Amino acid sequence: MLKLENVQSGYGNKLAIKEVSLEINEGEIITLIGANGAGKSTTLMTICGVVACRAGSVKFQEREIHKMAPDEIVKLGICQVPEGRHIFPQLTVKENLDMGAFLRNDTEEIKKDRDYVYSLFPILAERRHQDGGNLSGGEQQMLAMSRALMARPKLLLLDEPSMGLAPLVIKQIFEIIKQINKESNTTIFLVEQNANQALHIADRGYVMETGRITLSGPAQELLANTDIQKAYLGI
Amino acid sequence: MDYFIELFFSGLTRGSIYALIALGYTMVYGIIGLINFAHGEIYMIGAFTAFIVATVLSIYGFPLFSIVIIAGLAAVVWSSSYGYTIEKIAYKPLRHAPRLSPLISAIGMSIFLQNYVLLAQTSDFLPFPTLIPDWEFMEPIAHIVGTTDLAILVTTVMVMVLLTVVIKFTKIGKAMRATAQDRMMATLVGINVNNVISATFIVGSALAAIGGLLIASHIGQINFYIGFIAGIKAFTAAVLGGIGSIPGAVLGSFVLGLTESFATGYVSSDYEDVFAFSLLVLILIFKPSGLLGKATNQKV
Amino acid sequence: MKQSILQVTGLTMDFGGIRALNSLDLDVKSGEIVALIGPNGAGKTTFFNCITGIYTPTAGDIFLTPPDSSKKISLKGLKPNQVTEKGLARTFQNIRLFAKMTVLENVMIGRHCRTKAFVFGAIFRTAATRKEEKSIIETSYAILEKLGLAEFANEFADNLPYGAQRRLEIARALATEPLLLLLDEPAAGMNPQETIALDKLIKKISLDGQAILLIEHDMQLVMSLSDRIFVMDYGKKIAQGTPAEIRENPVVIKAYLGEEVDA
Amino acid sequence: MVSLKELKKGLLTSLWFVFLTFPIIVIKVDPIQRTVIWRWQNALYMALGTFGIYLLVKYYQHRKENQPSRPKNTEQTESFLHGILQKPLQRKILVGVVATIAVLFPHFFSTYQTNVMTTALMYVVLGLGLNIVVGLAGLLDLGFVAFYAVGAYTYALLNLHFGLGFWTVLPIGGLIAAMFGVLLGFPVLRLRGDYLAIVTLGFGEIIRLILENWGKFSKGPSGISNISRPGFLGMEFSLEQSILYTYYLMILFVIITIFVVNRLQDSRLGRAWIALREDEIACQAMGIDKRKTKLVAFSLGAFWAGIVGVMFAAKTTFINPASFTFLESAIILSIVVLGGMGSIIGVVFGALILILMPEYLRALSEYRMLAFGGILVCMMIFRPQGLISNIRRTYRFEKKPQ
Amino acid sequence: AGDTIKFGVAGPHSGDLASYGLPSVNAAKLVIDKVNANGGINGKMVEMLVEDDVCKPEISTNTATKLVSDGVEVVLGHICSGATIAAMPIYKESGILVMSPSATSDELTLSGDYPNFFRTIAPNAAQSPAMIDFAINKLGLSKIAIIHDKGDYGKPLAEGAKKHVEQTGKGEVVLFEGITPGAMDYSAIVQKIKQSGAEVVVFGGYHPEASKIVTIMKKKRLKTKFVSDDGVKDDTFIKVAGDAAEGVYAAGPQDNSSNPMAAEAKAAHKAAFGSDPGAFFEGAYAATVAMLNAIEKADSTKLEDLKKVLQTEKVATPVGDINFDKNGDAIGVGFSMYVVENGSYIVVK
Ligand SMILES: Nc1ncnc2c1ncn2[C@@H]1O[C@H](COP(=O)(O)OP(=O)(O)OP(=O)(O)O)[C@@H](O)[C@H]1O
Ligand SMILES: Nc1ncnc2c1ncn2[C@@H]1O[C@H](COP(=O)(O)OP(=O)(O)OP(=O)(O)O)[C@@H](O)[C@H]1O
Ligand SMILES: [Mg+2]
Ligand SMILES: [Mg+2]
Repeated sequence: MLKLENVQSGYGNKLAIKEVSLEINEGEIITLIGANGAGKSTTLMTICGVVACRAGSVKFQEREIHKMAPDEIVKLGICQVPEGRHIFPQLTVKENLDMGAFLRNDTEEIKKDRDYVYSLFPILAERRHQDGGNLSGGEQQMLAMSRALMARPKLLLLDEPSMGLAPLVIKQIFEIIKQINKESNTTIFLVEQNANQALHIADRGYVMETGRITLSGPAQELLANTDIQKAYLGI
Repeated sequence: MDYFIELFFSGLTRGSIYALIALGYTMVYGIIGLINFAHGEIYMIGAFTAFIVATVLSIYGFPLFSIVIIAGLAAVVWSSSYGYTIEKIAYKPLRHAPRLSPLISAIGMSIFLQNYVLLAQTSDFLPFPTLIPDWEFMEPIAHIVGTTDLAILVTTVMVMVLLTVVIKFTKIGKAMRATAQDRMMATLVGINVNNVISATFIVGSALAAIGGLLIASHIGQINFYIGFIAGIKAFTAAVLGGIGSIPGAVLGSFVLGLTESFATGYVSSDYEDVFAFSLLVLILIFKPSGLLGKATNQKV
Repeated sequence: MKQSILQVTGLTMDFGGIRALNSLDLDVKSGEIVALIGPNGAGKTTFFNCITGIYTPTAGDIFLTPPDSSKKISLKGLKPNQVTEKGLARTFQNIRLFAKMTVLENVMIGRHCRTKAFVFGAIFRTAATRKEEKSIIETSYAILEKLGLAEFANEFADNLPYGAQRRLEIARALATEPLLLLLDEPAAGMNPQETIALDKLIKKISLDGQAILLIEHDMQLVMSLSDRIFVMDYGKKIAQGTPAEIRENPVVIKAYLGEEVDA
Repeated sequence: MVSLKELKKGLLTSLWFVFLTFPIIVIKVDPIQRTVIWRWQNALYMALGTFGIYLLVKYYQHRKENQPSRPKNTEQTESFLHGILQKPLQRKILVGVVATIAVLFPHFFSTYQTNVMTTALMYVVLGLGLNIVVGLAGLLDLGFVAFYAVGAYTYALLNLHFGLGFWTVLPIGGLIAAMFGVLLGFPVLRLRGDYLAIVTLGFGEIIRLILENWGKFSKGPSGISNISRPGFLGMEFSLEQSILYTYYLMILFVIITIFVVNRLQDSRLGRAWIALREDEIACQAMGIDKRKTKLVAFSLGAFWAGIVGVMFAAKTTFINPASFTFLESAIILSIVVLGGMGSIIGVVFGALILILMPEYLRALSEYRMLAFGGILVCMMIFRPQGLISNIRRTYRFEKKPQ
Repeated sequence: AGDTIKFGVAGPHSGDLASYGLPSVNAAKLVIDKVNANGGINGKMVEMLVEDDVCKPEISTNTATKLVSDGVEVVLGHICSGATIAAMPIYKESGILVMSPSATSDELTLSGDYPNFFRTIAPNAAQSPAMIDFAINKLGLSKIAIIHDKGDYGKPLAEGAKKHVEQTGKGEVVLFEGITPGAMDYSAIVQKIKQSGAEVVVFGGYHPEASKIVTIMKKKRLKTKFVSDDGVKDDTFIKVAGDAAEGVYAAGPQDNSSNPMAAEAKAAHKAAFGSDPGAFFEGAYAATVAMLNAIEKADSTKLEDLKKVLQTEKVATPVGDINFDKNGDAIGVGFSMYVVENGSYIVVK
């Protein structure tokens, strides 16, 4: 479904990802793990076109997308929960959710989806008329996740969705990821610091170090890999 | 009492004049956080275009009704085109620059446009044709509210309501608000940010053009420099009302216009602007984000 | 019995209709590490904001008692900078470094409230000023070394890896010589490896007798570090106790931890 | 070379500009005689002009793309200058060269050039003053000219009524301006960003309006004339000598200002300003008193403006409120931003360019201000960070071997 | 002196006040072209050096030094009194003759500080009494509202007018106020004029503000008379104010509608620039003629020689046959009062 070949990109005259190739098949959950600053977020931003791809190619459903404008890419059905949440601070919770469904026109369905995410995160329902910017860190994270769900994407890119969440909610988040993957057949590309849990729900995983993919394979294999256990799982 | 009412309506007219320009200011500020010093010049160009087109048409003997329509349309079309082009040339390349760089670019643009019109047209004042004739039935109150005063007031309020509705409820309005608050995220939900910003400049400039047409008919004269003072005052009004807020811009303009009017009427016009600016300082001390501006108490 | 340095009683904070803090009591004793945990939106960050003067609480009292005296200082109504001067220093949940300043300079800013040089000293660079500047640099560098940031000293803060930025926040707060250090989710966004390093680091800081109040969602870290834990939900304190007690507390499990508690 | 597609785009661009400028540059009406002049040739010039500019821009872009090292080059020139400033010996040589040029300047150029250069130097000091407020402390001040006016009127009035001399009033002017800085600072401290901008703009206007209207105090719009030029131990100067003397005085002021601003910037206070600019909340949480720090920035900035104001009154020997309009504030702000916010050398360059440019553009006669506006826009587009950015010396700690 | 006569022209040629400066550039150009076409002056061509001062004192000192450096022999300008006062010391030092078509400040001629200054416009000191006397004696009105534009031209005029009313003791000033030039709407001040019960408005300032005020006065159905100054006695005023201009009185240089030179100058402008001349055009034209004439007669550009000619010999100009008194004010540019009738200024008999 998504294929990156020798992708290079960065900021200013600094390359943040030097050579990344990876592939995601329809219906999979793929996770990308790596140390801080390895270039994981940059990879996601490059897929979405926010950071320009300097070399190599990005293909989505057989189409080259790395020269397209970000909003065009989003229209193809790729959606991202970015690092740092990026809630619209002066829009209410409800309006934030509606922004997630910006490209959709099926009012009835949108309403249903909204009720669905409210049922997932009841605290959001409670806060629905409050400005997004005033939510607590964790509430914002839930909102960011919900907003992405509102888009009903084909491919969902998640950048550290568990950051700042209470243990209970983290569990719930991973449940939700599994659930939408199964029920709506959404393909998921998950970047996580919480490598342990990420690998537990993922089909396959990639490991990234300073801008390069250094290892990849089925999630179970990676979990068993001693190097990975030492470096990323804290065991 | 009569005197009070007279002053009140003077203030209202003045306020509406400010408001028509302040609306564009506030929209542009709202979306890219730029104090667009060239906005006054857009207004000036709108007025000039209206002047040129209207005069040409009247020389060629068109009926008044069609002159008003065509001149108005021309003003809107050309002002919007200028707004659009200026954004592309002077502001878009500076999207990621430090905050003050576009401000300086705007000041440069403002100087440029003034002198462009000065050179291409004239430095002299020009008589603006009477596009809005006095209505018979207004005669008994003409000494308080004239036809043009009424036209300006009504247009202002209509435009404000319309804009508020558009921004609050339509898709493009929502896109504008989202873009204003977080440009990257707006892109990520599928908004074409460049188009939204262009649209904002186009709408803001169109408003300035309508303002140009109405205001010039009201005062009956134009020259290349009218945009500058109008711009400063409108900017003040927009901030007073809470910059970025549409109803705020209108309220701020009314407050400013009324203050100036009453200051002139009951104190002295010598210090009319001193009153206006002192009021501004005073209001901002108690309401640091303006009358209707949202207090953005940043969550920490 | 150690003397308590921070005493908060009946702290309440309303935002419009929302009561983010509801008559909360809390105290920290000298040399202790205390953790504050609770579900998202429980009001933990709001608590920090209230005691550091960023928000003005609706009701309640906040007292700080320096360890070597028995005089209580009320922090209520003080401005954030005054609170810091009195001895509370904090880090932020969303990192707020001075991005365009170097790492060293970030820490030097922390020394601001403990130094004096002003316009005159700056212009004429008097002997006293020079001495003070020297001591600022040296102290700051020492703190960087202690937190393992010395290698980055001359880098701009925003070029640092995320984990290092979190540590820099701590360094900067430490530079103000706080009586009590407030950490808001220091481990957020860190990988398990880095979290373990952070654990060690906090312990090291605490060994010098530094009292610490910590907000964190990483239970492993909380359990390993804390002497005592306060748990809150919906602005109220729902439990307090040692890590062992909290782990077993059914109310906490239900509201926050979930069924199985590992670690 | 330029591709066909680009040519087509160029054509469209020039057509667009022809359309855009059509009513203004082609039609000229005389509403009284009721005649219309169609100046079609202008449309043609516009088409050719924009097409030419378009090709030029494309050519420039191509060159930039085909030479990937080019951006690095500019980077290098910047760090080259940076390097010079960091190395003591080279810095000394540079300073020496600049000093020689500065000293010899009046001997090689006419009185007019010297006079213009003096004006430019005054703006250097103004720019450096505003740089404290905007560049370092990050407070957008659009009414800086008010303090300049305060300084100028302090001297003019004291000279007029009490016959006080330049040197006596110089510090007084600075201090009074600084006082006004504090006066303005108090109410506006709570305001953020652009709200601050408009209030300072308002303040600037208030000062000017008071000077204009309060005739008994300030002689109103007629202004004050016959202000004494700067003296030196009671010596009598001819006009030419006086211009020369003023020039050297300004050089001295510039040196002092650079020295002081440099020291301020490298001090505890300077760090606090920069931190305040970066993040106010974090700054307060680090124990910095926001109010006090901002007030000091305001009053120090105002102090320099006051000093230059005194100098200004002494140099022109005549002042009236018309010299202190908002446009003046805008120019000073442009100097700071164009030069590169917070960078001293940047501000020096910015002032020299922005003040000398209109003078040397006199050759363009009526196109002078058109060009000025256009160049301002272009310079911002090509160097959005300012001419010289980020040359701030950062603190370093080199561990000495024990 | 070289082989050309360098003739400086200074004034605002860009910025908000350009409309007051540019007409004198045109005037100088017309005269000089004509002179040069006829073989120049005493065999020398006249070269024109135009410099912008934006009406700002600080710029005008640069402008003046520039002109002096470039070796000009005489200067037409500056336009604004403030800019002129600031520039004068520089010309004085170099002994250069300066003649302004528009700077009306009393100080320039009456203080005696600027012996090299001349002008073809009457000083404020002459104009304010003329306006007031006209309103009181001719129109027979006594309740006077004095309005000015706060500028360095209008305000001193208004102040002079007020003083004159108080001195003569015949009328009464019921309102004395400054308006903000360029403001978008003057209805408040118009309502205030009405409220004050004034029978006549005496205005000190320029035509853009005046035309806005009379337009609003007409809209508000005020019948108060409007008496104004030289800055308003400009055809642009009538064009812009249209109907509202009817019945407005303005002081202006003596009637020269019968002066063939004035008509000729106007026609020449129309031919060369395709439009009617703007503010101070005639005065500038006259000043250029007077200065070039003096150079020719004196066959010198020394200040003393020029002064002698200017003070003793009358010269025919569009503003009449003039020479200058010892202060530098033109003799023979006395005032007439004009009234707008059927779209043009005619002299009030
Ligand atoms: N906006 C930016 N400008 C310049 N450099 C950046 C920017 N964002 C990231 N970088 C740099 O690019 C590199 C990769 O960063 P990235 O954010 O992709 O890492 P990451 O793997 O997502 O790390 P983390 O776990 O901290 O989120 C880092 O060295 C970082 O400093
Ligand atoms: N400025 C504010 N205005 C309105 N509501 C606020 C404001 N600040 C916080 N709140 C609300 O108060 C509640 C507590 O927020 P707080 O940030 O203290 O939570 P928290 O315990 O730190 O949560 P997290 O673990 O997710 O960071 C939240 O529901 C939030 O929406
Ligand atoms: Mg990341
Ligand atoms: Mg929190």
